[in-house]
Amino acid sequence: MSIFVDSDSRILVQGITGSEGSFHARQCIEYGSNVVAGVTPGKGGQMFEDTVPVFNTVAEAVTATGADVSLIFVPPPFAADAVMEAADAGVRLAICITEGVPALDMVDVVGYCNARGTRLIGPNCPGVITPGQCKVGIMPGFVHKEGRVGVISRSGTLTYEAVDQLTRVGIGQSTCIGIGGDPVIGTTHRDCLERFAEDEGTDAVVMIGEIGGSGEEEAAAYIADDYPLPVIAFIAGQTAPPGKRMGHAGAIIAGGKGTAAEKMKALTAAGAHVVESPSEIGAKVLEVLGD
Amino acid sequence: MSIFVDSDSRILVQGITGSEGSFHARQCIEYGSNVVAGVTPGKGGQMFEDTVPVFNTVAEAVTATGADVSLIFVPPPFAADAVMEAADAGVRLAICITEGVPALDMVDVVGYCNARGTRLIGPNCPGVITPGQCKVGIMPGFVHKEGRVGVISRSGTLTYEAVDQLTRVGIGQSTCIGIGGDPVIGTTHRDCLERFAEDEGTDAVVMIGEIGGSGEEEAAAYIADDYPLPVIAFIAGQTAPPGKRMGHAGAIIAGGKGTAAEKMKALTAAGAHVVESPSEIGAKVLEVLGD
Amino acid sequence: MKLHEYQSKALLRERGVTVPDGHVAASADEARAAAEKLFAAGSARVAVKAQVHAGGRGKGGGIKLASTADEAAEFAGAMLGSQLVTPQTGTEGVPVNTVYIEGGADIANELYVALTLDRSSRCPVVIASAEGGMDIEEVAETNPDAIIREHCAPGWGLRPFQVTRLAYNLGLSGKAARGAAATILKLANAYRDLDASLAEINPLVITGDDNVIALDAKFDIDDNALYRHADLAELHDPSEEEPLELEAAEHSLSYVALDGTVGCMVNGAGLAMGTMDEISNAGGFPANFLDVGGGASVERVANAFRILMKGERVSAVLINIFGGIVRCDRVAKGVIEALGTVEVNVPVVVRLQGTNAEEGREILRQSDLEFLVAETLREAAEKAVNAASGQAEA
Amino acid sequence: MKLHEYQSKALLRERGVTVPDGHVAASADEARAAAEKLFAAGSARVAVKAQVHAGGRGKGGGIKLASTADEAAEFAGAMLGSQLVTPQTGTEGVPVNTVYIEGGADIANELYVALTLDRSSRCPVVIASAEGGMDIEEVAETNPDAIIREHCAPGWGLRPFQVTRLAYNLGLSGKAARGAAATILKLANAYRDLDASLAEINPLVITGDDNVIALDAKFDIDDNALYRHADLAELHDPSEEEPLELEAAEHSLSYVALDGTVGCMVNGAGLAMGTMDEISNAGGFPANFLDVGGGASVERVANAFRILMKGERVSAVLINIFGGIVRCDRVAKGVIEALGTVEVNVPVVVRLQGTNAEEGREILRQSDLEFLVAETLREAAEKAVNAASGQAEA
Repeated sequence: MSIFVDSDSRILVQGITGSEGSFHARQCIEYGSNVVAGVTPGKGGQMFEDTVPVFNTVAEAVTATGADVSLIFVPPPFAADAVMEAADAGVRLAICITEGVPALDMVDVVGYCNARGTRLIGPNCPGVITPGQCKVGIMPGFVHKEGRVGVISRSGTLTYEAVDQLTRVGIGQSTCIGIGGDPVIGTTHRDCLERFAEDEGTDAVVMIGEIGGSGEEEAAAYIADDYPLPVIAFIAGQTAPPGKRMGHAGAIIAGGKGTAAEKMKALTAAGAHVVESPSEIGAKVLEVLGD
Repeated sequence: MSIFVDSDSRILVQGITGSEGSFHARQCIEYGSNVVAGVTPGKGGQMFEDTVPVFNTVAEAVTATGADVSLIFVPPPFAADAVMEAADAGVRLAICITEGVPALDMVDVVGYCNARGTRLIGPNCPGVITPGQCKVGIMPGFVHKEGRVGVISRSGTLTYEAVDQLTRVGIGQSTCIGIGGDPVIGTTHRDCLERFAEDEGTDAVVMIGEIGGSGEEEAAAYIADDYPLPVIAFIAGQTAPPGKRMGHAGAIIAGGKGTAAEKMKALTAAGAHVVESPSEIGAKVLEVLGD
Repeated sequence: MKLHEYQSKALLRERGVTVPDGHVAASADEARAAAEKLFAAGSARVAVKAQVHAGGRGKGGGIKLASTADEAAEFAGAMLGSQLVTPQTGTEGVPVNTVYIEGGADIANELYVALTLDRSSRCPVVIASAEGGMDIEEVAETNPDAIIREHCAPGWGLRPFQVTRLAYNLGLSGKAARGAAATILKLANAYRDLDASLAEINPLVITGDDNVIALDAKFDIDDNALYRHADLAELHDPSEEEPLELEAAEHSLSYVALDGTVGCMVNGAGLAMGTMDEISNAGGFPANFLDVGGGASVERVANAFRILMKGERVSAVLINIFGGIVRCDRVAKGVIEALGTVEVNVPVVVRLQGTNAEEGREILRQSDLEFLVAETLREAAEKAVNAASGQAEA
Repeated sequence: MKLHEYQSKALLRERGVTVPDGHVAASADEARAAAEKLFAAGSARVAVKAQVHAGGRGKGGGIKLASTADEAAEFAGAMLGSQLVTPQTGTEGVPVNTVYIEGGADIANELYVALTLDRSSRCPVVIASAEGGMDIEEVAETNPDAIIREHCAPGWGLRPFQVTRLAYNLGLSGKAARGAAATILKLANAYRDLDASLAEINPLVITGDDNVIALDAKFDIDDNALYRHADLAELHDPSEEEPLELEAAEHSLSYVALDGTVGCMVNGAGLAMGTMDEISNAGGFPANFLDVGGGASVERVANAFRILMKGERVSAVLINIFGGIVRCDRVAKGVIEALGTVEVNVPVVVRLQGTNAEEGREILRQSDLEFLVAETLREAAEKAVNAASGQAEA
């Protein structure tokens, strides 16, 4: 079991002929993901890697191949339009990897996707992987292992670090989602928690947050209301100074709000198992699942 | 029984201190409608007719009075904004009387109302009346009579004519709706037919269409699919020339489409009782109900 | 409000759409000078195009290609001052007061593209087809699958991916696709910003070197929105309109001239159409549509009468008023007062219904003026048709 | 990217918002001339305002009222070239290179109004309060009910009724309400059109005769959107920024200077923060945040090292790389090559994990350079903290 993607997912890659898009499309295919189509306007009719047909428009690709998930590698000035095109063409899930999309573009995109019933993950995220079934993103597949712990994170390498810890202690993952480090994202910690709660294949959730925004606090409020699964949480940026953007566009303590301390406090109060060190994630999950 | 409005409707009048608004608000109150609030920015705190409190904003009025239906008399440049304000404040039904609103304004308004779950009737319409219970519009109340025939029409006086014929032959009305004569309207013939079908207090529907657009054809397609009530229809403009706007902004045969003949044909094929003369409406309803 | 081709193209040019060079001319001499300029700038031929609001100009001889400036002047001279008859005008045609002299284009491909209002989905829609130059109605009849649509969703408008999709669906690629997509987006923005009800480029030309040019253009502006477009309102050219319709519009009356003999004056557009239909049912022919409006004040009634009576074929008048909020007795007094100020030399049938109808009828009966008073609409129509045919025989 | 008050006001003035007359001055003489102009134009007093990006200028002495041009020159002279310390700067303060000399306003009422991004509802929001002049964070603490919000729905933006509602909810009426509503709508349009992340007017002043004036203004522009605002990018004033952060940005590296002694270089922002946290857990203090990015190419690693080592307090370096798609052996080679080009005179702890981590570690061990190699993040942090304190003692 899993959330968002599985072995039945039919994946479309927007920007498949670009350097990033082609590299990662290949990696996804190698992992075993069912990449059924690519889209690059003007490259319609070509074949990618001799096996994946390329189309000029997402609508064409969806009609021809039944693609239901789109993985988007499109440069920032065109990324918002690409996500909207995917939503308009009726894909169920759009995963936008692109970093550097203007925040107000994403406001429109999120509204547009909501109005059309398309779930957006990202932007500025590593994507989603259901180990053993389907990788739709840029994460290194080999650190993952099939299993029953869900992982949600705003970051990339820190997630790989956490997943690697889990895998090393023998704990597999049901689905791992990088929700993205931008201030405006399509899918939040809370959204993922909701889905994991409904997933029979998930026994616990690792939630990795960071400074900035209030997504972790909202997740905490949700968890506090009888969340059925144990949640193990880490918040990055406990030592980050206020008013400075820490790499991610969304990682900033603004007006005294969005500190790691606040988020850890809220999560602890909600009953989550909050670790202070990123090195303790794997051990804590092992401990919680052993209880 | 009735659709859209009844004696429980709590009515708010936007533009209540204007000349049209105040005149018709008074007429509605005289008819017995429950006018609970008025709105005119800058006139908040006044009382209308010593009984109806006036507010600066619709949100305030709704909060203070529980108004759920808004009757809108606001000049064309401000009408779209006024309807949006009503929708944003959560009124269930907005009835826009104003004539002369730019069509593209109404495109936005209809989209906005749909997104917020507010039903819009109009613009450029006489409003809605449920005889004996509630008049929310500018129609002459006295021609109406309580009863079990629903009336839907794009026009004003032609509706009064039809209703008058019904009343004279002893047939009362459940609810009469003027949907408006503009090209973009909030509620269509079909929408009203759907609601009448669910109304236990309605035994038959009189549908008055006119040239222009395809609302009557869409209603016909809906009726053709086992519509449970008899429909008596008249289409105005059988003698109208192509390419000329007949008073109403929406009444125009454009590109050879939207003729009365087409509409009458579609309705006849759908099983509606189509009369060729506006004088025959009352008699035809009597005949159909007598069957 | 319809705009001429040259006005529409100026609006598009301002918005970055490529249009051929061209000059307006109101005389053969101006046409010659314009053509000379275009030939000097390298045009191989110039088009002389009658500036009228009706479509189908080509078929009516309103577009001619000239190879010399003299030829252009000759064509312009013949068009100017003439009545141009096209499939979209009546048999009388419409007056040509201006011609547009325009350079040629290297046409490789012609497309049709327009923005209009989709009343059914209640939002604007781009309509396009690869069969440029043809009437879209004709394409809709003969090859409906060739028509491609993209809707402009409320709040969102037309998005870039939609125009790209449209360009590829029209069979374009590369530079031509990008150029067409950009042009269509500009057209859509113009449609929105100008409150148009129609914005059409037909044909949209792809040249041999994949440039995209608007070879003809047409805007129709929403009259209800003119209050916020003072600059556009100034472009109004009333020369093709019915003088009586213009006069009516000045008095905020809605009037449409028709071919019949029974003039009518009604309160409300729907009832006015219904009254025309009833006249037809009674065997007659309406001379006009006229909505005198809800209030039916003395002044409006008087103005309406004056305009109505100018209809050349009017042999009888039918006044049909449904008194709602307005009382019929007041309307009756208004009619009497109004008729005192207008010379009416044909029979007038009055039908009053609704509030205080009986009192109104009584007032009419007792007046010095001669009215035929009717109770129902049918009765009124029959009386008016009879009166008109009697009058016609007399 | 933050804009100065005078830049923000120029942007507002272009968009029809009323702002007081004012002039920029970079010297006491320019300040005197500016003040003379304002006094000549009728100002009773002028304000001398330090142009720095930090808020709380008033409390830090960065805003002074002058009654004569000489006094203005004196204030300006004292401010210019100084470091201004406000509640929002560090103890070092920020340099004042420019002052803004501005005419006074007849203040009857002061409001706060700003557009910012509501991350939670994922759309822009207008935040307003009748307590103008105060920090909004302070109002949020002490009197949260005084804060009024209106959201800008995706696709729809801020509608006119919302700004009207806002004005009435702020307790305004009549001309002041209309003026404030119009100003807020213009501010919201500026926020949207300029891709701002913050657009603030504080205070928004209602004058004695109910005019509405922006007495202070602040824009913060979304860096990700600067590619489409070349004109705004030119307004960038880097003088208040950390030189190392600027240098890092030029190399597309994300670097933030901190107070500690353990320099760190990490791939990925989240892991970089986590590494800082782990250094802290191990009893040390990070000297910086530095995300070297996903690729971690030789050039990037070298640039990162160069910048990192310029941190004055750096006594040890921790390199933490999680090899995902990028292989650790390649990263190891890159680190060695990079270190060949940069002088590093402090201990360097390297922790490699992920793809080919063991191979990478082996390469480091066998190189000529001295590395402390660690396997886990905890181990790496501990080694680095120990090394740093050892270094500090040495």
